[in-house]
Amino acid sequence: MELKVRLFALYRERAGSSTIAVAVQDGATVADLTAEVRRQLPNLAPPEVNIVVAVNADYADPDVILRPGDDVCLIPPVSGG
Amino acid sequence: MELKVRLFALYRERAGSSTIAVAVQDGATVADLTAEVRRQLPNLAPPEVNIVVAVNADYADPDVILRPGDDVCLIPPVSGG
Amino acid sequence: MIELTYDILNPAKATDAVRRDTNGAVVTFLGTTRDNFEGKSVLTLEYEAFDEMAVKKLEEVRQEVMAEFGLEQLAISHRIGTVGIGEISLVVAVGSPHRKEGFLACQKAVDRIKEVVPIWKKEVYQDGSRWVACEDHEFAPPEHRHAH
Amino acid sequence: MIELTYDILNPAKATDAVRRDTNGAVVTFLGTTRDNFEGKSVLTLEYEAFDEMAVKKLEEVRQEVMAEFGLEQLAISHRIGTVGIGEISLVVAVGSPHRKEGFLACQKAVDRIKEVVPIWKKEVYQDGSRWVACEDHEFAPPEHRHAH
Repeated sequence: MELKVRLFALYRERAGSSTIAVAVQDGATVADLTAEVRRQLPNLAPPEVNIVVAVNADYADPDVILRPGDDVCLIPPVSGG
Repeated sequence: MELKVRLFALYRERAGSSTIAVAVQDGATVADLTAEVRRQLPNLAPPEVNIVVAVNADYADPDVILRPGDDVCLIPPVSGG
Repeated sequence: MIELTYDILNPAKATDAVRRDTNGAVVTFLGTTRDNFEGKSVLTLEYEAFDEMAVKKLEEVRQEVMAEFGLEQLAISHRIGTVGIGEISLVVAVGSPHRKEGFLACQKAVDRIKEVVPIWKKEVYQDGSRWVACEDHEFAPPEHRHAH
Repeated sequence: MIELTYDILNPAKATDAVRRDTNGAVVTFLGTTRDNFEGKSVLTLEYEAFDEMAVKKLEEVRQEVMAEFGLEQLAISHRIGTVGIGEISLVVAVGSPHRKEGFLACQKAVDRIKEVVPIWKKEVYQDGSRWVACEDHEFAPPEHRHAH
């Protein structure tokens, strides 16, 4: 399946786009997605930095299984306040 | 010497006056003054309550020696805020 | 900024006084008058101050707390006279580069104000009134505390 | 009350929302934008949010902190978009019967907002800009953090 992935702030600027299309197998997890994102955009985040993912506007653990139509967003380290 | 002693809040209401005249010996301390105040106004404060005194707008320890013309005030437990 | 006033307090006066472009945080405490005491309905409050000494002690608290936390902006406004229920009786505002010191300093300033500043609060009820004893130690047995 | 807005924040909106006649204390935190970062002069700041999730997380923080401290009044306003130096980016106001819980709850809410709410701050300098990493853990080595 192909997921539309939204990027914010630092990630949006590094990718040069606010959305990217990411293809993963059916039954893929959040961890599978971030691995694929790193292949597509090797400069998005250094290897030692965990890419945090939100699915349907909530933080998702790496083992969460993705479904077609999920709202998937990559969340750089937050700095509100 | 005779000192004019100012009373506030609870003490003012209990004494029925915002000032009282208190006669103490020359060289008298704050402790001597409060002892004399208790004789004049036995219902001002119960024996177990320490009567706090300010001399010239600052808290004064019991052993402070009073001088003629000192601004002496009795300070009931504070409750600002 | 130190203020002791019969007027209604505007918190923005204190917070604006402590805002600086070099600071990242302003922590503010508003003391507001409560409508009840141990279940008894309070109609209004009267604050009385030994004015000269109160202003002096407020400034001492201000200096003491700024020194303890290494801060330069602290403003205190205390209202006196008749204060209606739910109105603001005290504003303490602290400006600080970082928030942790701001919270600690604001709390310490409020604690010290309630301990050392000669201001007294009288709660007025339908059927009488009561001078409030300070929070931190019992003033006298109930028969004395409720003498009015 | 939760608010995420491009408009200038008015702290009174949050403090008025948490005042109650049954409460004695309102503790407020104002986050203001600083004019420098490690000696470098900041011209302005840009706040970006993942709006839907930010509002949801702000409400979660609000509920979590109210439950932890047994309180019923907590208001949060966060500004987004361009914020000038010295302007208010965050207001957290807590109403509580007693001040101790108010201070603890306000501080906890600010801490949690900075940890979990998807909002990002970009400092703009004369010669570039930088996305600020969160305070509590290093995001990446300097060469990555200063990539912009």
